[in-house]
Amino acid sequence: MTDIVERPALGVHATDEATKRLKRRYAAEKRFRGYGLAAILVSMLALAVLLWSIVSQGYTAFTATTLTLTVTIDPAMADPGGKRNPDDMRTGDFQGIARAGLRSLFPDVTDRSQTRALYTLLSNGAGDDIRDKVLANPALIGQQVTIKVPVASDYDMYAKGHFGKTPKGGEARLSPQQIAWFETLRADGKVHRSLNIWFLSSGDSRQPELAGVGGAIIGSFLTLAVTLIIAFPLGVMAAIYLEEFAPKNRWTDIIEVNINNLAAVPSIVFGLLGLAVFLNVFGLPRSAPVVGGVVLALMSLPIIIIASRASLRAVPPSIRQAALGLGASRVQVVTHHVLPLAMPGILTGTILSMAHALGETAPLLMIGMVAFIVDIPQGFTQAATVLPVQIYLWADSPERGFVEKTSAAIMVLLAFLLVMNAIAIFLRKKFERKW
Amino acid sequence: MSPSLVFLAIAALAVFGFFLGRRRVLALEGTRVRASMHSLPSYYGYYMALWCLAPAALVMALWSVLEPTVVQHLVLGNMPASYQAMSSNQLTLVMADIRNFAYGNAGTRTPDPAIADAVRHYHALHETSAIIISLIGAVLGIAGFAFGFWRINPQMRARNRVERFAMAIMIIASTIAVLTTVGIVLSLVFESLRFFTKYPAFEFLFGLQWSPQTAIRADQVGSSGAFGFLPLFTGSLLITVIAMLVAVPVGLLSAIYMADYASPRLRSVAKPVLEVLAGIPTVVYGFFAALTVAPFVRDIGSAVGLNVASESALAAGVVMGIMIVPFVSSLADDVIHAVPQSLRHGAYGLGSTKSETIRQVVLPAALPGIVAAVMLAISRAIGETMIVAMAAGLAANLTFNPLAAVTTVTVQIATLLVGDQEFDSPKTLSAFALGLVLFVITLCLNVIALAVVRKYREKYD
Amino acid sequence: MLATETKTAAAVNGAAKHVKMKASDVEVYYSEKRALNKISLDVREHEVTALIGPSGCGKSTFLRTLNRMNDVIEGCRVGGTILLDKQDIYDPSIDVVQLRARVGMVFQKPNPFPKSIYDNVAYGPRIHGLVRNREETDAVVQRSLERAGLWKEVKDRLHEGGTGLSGGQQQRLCIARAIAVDPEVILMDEPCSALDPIATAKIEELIDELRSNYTIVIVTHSMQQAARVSQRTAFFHLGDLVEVGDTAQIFTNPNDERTQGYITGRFG
Amino acid sequence: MLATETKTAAAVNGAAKHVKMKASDVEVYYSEKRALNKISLDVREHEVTALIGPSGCGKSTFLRTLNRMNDVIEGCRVGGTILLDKQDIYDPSIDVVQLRARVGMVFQKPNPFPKSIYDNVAYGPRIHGLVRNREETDAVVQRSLERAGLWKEVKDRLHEGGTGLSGGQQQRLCIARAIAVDPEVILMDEPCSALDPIATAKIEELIDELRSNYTIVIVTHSMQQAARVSQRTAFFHLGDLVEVGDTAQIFTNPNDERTQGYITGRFG
Amino acid sequence: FGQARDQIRIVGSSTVFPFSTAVAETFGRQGKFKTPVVESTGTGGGMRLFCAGVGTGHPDMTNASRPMTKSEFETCAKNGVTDITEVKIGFDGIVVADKLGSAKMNLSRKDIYLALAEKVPMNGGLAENPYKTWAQLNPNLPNTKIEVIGPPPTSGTRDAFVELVMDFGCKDFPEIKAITDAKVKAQACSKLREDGAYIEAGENDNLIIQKLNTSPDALGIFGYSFLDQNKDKVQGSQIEGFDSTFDNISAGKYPISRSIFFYVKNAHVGVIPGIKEFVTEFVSEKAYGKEGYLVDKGLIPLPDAERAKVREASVGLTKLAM
Ligand SMILES: Nc1ncnc2c1ncn2[C@@H]1O[C@H](COP(=O)(O)OP(=O)(O)OP(=O)(O)O)[C@@H](O)[C@H]1O
Ligand SMILES: Nc1ncnc2c1ncn2[C@@H]1O[C@H](COP(=O)(O)OP(=O)(O)OP(=O)(O)O)[C@@H](O)[C@H]1O
Ligand SMILES: [Mg+2]
Ligand SMILES: [Mg+2]
Ligand SMILES: O=P([O-])([O-])[O-]
Repeated sequence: MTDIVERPALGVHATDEATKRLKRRYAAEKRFRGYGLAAILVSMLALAVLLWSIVSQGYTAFTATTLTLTVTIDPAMADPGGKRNPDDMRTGDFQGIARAGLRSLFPDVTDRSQTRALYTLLSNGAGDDIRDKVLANPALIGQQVTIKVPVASDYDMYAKGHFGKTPKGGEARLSPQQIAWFETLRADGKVHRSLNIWFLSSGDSRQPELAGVGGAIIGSFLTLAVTLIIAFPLGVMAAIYLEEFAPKNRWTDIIEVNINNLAAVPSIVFGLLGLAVFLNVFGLPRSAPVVGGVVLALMSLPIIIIASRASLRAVPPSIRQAALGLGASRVQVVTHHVLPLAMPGILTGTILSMAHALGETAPLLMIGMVAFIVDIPQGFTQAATVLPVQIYLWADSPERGFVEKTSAAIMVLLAFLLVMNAIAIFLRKKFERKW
Repeated sequence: MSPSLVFLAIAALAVFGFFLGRRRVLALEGTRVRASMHSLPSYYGYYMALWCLAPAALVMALWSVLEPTVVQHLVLGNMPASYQAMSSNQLTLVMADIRNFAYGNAGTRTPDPAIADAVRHYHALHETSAIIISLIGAVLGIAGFAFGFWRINPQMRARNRVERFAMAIMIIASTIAVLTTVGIVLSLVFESLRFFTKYPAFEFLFGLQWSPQTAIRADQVGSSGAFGFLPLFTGSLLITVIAMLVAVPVGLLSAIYMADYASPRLRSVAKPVLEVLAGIPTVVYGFFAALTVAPFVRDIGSAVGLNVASESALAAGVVMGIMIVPFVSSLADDVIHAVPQSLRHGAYGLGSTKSETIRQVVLPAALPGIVAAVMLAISRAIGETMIVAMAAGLAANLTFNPLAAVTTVTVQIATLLVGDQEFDSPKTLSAFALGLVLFVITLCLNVIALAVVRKYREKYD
Repeated sequence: MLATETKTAAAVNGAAKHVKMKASDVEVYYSEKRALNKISLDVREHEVTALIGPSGCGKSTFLRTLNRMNDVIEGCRVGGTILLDKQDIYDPSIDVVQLRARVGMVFQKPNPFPKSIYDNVAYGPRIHGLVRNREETDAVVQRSLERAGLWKEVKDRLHEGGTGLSGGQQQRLCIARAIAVDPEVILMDEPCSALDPIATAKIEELIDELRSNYTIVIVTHSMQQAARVSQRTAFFHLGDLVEVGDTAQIFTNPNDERTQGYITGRFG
Repeated sequence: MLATETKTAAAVNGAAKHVKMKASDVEVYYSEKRALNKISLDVREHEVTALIGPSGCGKSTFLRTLNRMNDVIEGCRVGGTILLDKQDIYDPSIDVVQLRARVGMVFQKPNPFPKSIYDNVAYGPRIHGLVRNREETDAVVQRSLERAGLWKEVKDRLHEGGTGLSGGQQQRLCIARAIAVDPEVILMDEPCSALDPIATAKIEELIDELRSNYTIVIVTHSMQQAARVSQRTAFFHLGDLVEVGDTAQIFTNPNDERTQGYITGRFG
Repeated sequence: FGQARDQIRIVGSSTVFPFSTAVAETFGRQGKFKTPVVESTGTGGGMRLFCAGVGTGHPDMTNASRPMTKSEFETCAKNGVTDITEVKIGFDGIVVADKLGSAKMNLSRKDIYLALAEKVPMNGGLAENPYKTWAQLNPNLPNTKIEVIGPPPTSGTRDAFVELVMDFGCKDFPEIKAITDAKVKAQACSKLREDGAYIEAGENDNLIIQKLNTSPDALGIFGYSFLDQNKDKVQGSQIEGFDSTFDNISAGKYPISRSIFFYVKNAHVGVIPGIKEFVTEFVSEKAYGKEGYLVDKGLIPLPDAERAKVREASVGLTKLAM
């Protein structure tokens, strides 16, 4: 007996041909899986590159170079009025006091142009720091004070090694003499690198070493609070209405197309709308977070609606029928069953739209939020700017010190984004369910 | 009595009303279990809370919107005749002055007598208004409370009423989306019409050259400029297509991998991480595209002997594609995740590989959601400005060559609106026309997309 | 008219019952396709009415018209009138929610919510305010699960997901869920299709028990079951209601030869 | 070689059959919960093996172990070995896809794909390359639907969605879909639960017809059905395989009193 | 209707923005008034907002990188903005620069015109610009590809560039002189080529500088302050023999420079707190003087005599007439 005769007939799935095909199918499977993984890796890689370029340029902005100066608070300079009147003292020449303090360290520098060159070492903020100190304690006038003051941005950049070798024919930002002075101070232990807290707490400034994102953080917070409060409930409610309640007819088709189309409207056009409606018709103030928030909310609305509708639609009809069959009202069906099951998608839409809103500048241009604003906003109607605008403005500034500030501000923005999304991401995870 | 305090009080009353309504209906009902009570007790609570809160809140909100105008009217109307003659714009200044004095923002200046009177008047009116509105709010709140209380009985269809209220709110929410469209069309249409009186619509729509180098000032003789829409449109199209060629495969494959292959751990990390891509400000992408990708493309191009512009559609498109990956990946992941497991099991049971299951069963089932995600991504690509402006330039070339510099409709709208402008010059007005035409075109695309989705929409379960 | 006829017949033999639901000339279309042709049928109170007929003949469709579950199916249109206690349930003034609370339904395909077993059963009583506190809810859940014959199997896993049950368990869960709401009329679409004989017997017992207080309409493919539990049987065929009458009569002495053919298993 | 052996054995006593699938000490856990305890069972070629037992006893679970559908259920672990033609199907080297093509399955809850009826049936043959062109596909689709007794009802709406069918139609569609792939072993989880007697008869006929070429394992709640279609019957109870034997023997002369109790409908 | 407003609002030119903001900051730091809010809207956009009317909803000042035009003045007047003070604050040089390390070019305005115009004079007529390299149009220039990255048509810098370079560079050609129609003439002079030799970059000048770093042959056009900050990366080309240095520009020797301004709405003075003080700060010697802090920001100050005159006129809020 030979096997060939006796072997039971093979099924169609065990033939050689089938095995060969199977091999091909497996290869396809592997490829497909590989594509998926590759896709994720590509995006992650892109993200990593971007983050690397941002962080490597920006991390130095979180430290600042300071100089320890011993200054004499000359009454004539600090209090020109002589009456210890704070209003008068504000106009005192405190920068001059700081300069005198610096001069005293280099007694041999006498030439006028030399002194000018030396003074560039001090930031404008030096005088402000001394002023604050004196205003807080007028008794200091006439005394000697040792104080840490910021150095000017160019020296800060130099200390952090941001000025590479200047190519031949170029002109270095600092002269050899200036560098020599700075090195002397450094050798004397008067120069420090310390954590730059005011970068997170203070408002914008023309001086890179004094500029901070505090105002922008508050501004972004106020603006996005308005955006979220408006866009999320409105978007979800509109999506629920359109997907679950609205009769399916021509009208709702028109509305659907309309909303999809709104998503494609360039964001700057929303700015135009905000300008026309909120500033010109309602007379709301320019540069105000409420207006910015509303404009961004209108811009985010279609994203939230579209994402929400897509995920509402993905909830199997049998779940609705089960609840309806038990005598739940349609509103109850939605709130008890459909909405929780659609929540992950809704939150995704919210995350994406808020990320978009957080990074958007164009519509804000139209309503005056792209502006130089130093004072930290105290409320929804005060002039404010937001993080991306700050980034945009700094990226466009001539001063070299803003390069690292720009990247650092981006880091702050991303941190803001992560904090903002953390809750949504957590909730999304919680609501996720298989059925 | 401050209106906001009154409002808080009414809100507190509403909360109380909720509990009271619930208690009352239960009391009226006695101990019987649902013999006749129409709705759940808490619906009666909501009913009362709504009656208490909604009318009062509405009226108070309306008042707080109208109050400044009314007060201003009264204050100014009471001022000397010399002020009455002023233009309304000047009056706003006077009013600002009054307010600055009223709130002590005016520094050390002393007001002139008329203003000082007005400031006093202003203060008085302000106080009266606060009292009036507080009273109205309180009365409405209490009246609503009483009315709700009186209306409650177990037979009343409280749930239906509360749900009808919820429905009304939802309809209002949907209306806002529609109103936004109306607002956008209105804010574009008038200026566009003015543009078309200065520049023929036909030439605009079908012109092959875009070169808005016109005189921006009337007293400056300049070139006439050409406003042909087509090169911008092809530019938008080209860049969007490139971006989609990156974003759709990468996004969709990522979504599939996350939803069906990756471990829950990986998925819960990868998804938020990819979403960071959507939050990086576009300036950053712009620099990345212009300074990293564009030179890279150019170098590769010249290495293989191609003449690549230092600014290319390819660089901008690819980077934009990366930016919108999360739009596709996260939204698609959600809908893929939501496809019932029984469908997957059905396919596995027939001997499908995972990828076959995904491609032939899961994706078709998730199609409407995926299309929605892709449409969103396309929308985002069409609307993007900064990356293109920085990496693909502003030169309007009529070309489909991805290695050439192009510009897009959106970029031109933005540069025209934020750049130097002149009232009534076709150059500035053309931005509105661009916006309007873009609006119409995307509208057509969306109509088509809707029809397609309708056709291929498959229902599961 | 058929309904009247039957009524009279019933009156004659001394068993006249109140008509709980009365369908007259009910037609159903799915998009353009007609699935039911002018059905008129009385559902009597405190009786079990069985709907039988070959697969695809419109039993489920008819059942769904009785509590307007067809409303939620896209493209489905219903004509004719259906009265519940003399009230037209397709009248615009009717409150569908209340209707469905009064006319409960068990679906052909078990469809538990993706929630715990407990919450599945407790859902209905909660939204209808039948329970006021945790104890009452516990009691209702336990009682419903017991009546559906599921309590023993699940009492230790009440807080696990309802979708992790076996097919038959899911079906019983859905029955428990439906009876927990205490409806006046219960529509059951093949409630025992996934059940073993013992569980089936248990459900049939339940149906018999429920009958004294409620009205029941049941779709079944098992002639035996129809014969066992129902007092009246309606035979559907290709969208028509061929015949309706007392169960005993239908099974012993059908008027229509199609009925005859079906119950004797002669055609298909 | 086994094949040779069996053949010889079969030749000798005329009844011994080749063992197509052999389960030894199969255990299944859902998370921590044990659902099956050490089941050992032979499934013989060209025979119908019926699995019976009360709802929730583990029939579906066991059925799913035979083509590793348990793999895709979260938290489900399987122990023991199962051989298909002497090959351990839980061996890491085994190809699950091929396994499932060879061991097809009809699920307890009908789960048509959200595609047209035609594409539902054509799906399997297409992915396995059993058809090369439109005509062949048409032929396979028609033949499968005919065998499942659905052709007449759906031949005019082949390109409408499969989810718009009635419950019983969906079930038959799923049967058609499974047999279209031409598997060696077919696992059917209550294939007739939603079917009327005539359609049931049709499916039973089909099973009998398929038996000559294939091997069939069927879960059923109907003793009658088990008796009618199967050659061997296995009785499950609370996760145990209580008894397995020739159908005739099990139904007439069971060894275990639990079996006895079940088939006579005495316990539950 | 108007809000209460106690903060100065400034709009206008992006060129003046760095200076205006520097003054605003210093002004704010003194602590008496809130720091003014400065928006960068471009000169034209600023004029549009500024001239829209009097009242708290409208800005108090606008910055401009060119003088207010007659039509703008008229629009202002039409909207009730009749009392305006013009303050000239200094000069801004426009530089043509390339990457450090390439051979420094010495360009004339004529060269630039020939390199960048869409149509150039040739054989008695105008022809499509044929020049691909600098050497083709002037043998003294290097034989490198013409590639110039500059501002888009919507920018004020571009306007100034056209006016100061192109219009000047073209005027001596006989073919141009022969054109009588002013419009055609203007078109011939000011239209820039669109075949890729002139690359319109966005408004971001830092980007231009960084792009120069990646393409050694390219030239970039941007404001002097950016050159000042990036002298370790790029070098300014000579124009007609003059380097783009501070001294050359302020002495008026370097030919491509323009005056920059701001405008004050006098009706707001006294209502919005601090306007007068702000103007005073701006025109103080320590701000816009020769050694003032604005010079550090890249401002080219006015000559001493003119500064004094401007200071006097602006502190007195002299009304602009046109
Ligand atoms: N996915 C799951 N997760 C947890 N437990 C499960 C899961 N599937 C089934 N079980 C449990 O395992 C046991 C056996 O289930 P199985 O589905 O095998 O029963 P069955 O015999 O098919 O019952 P039926 O006749 O009701 O379909 C039951 O107690 C069931 O609740
Ligand atoms: N949603 C739907 N869309 C289109 N046709 C449908 C839909 N539901 C049912 N049908 C069709 O209507 C007819 C009646 O269906 P129905 O579900 O009422 O049958 P049934 O009697 O319940 O059958 P079964 O016993 O198989 O469940 C069938 O031909 C079916 O295909
Ligand atoms: Mg049915
Ligand atoms: Mg089962
Ligand atoms: O902002 P501009 O100076 O270019 O008008």
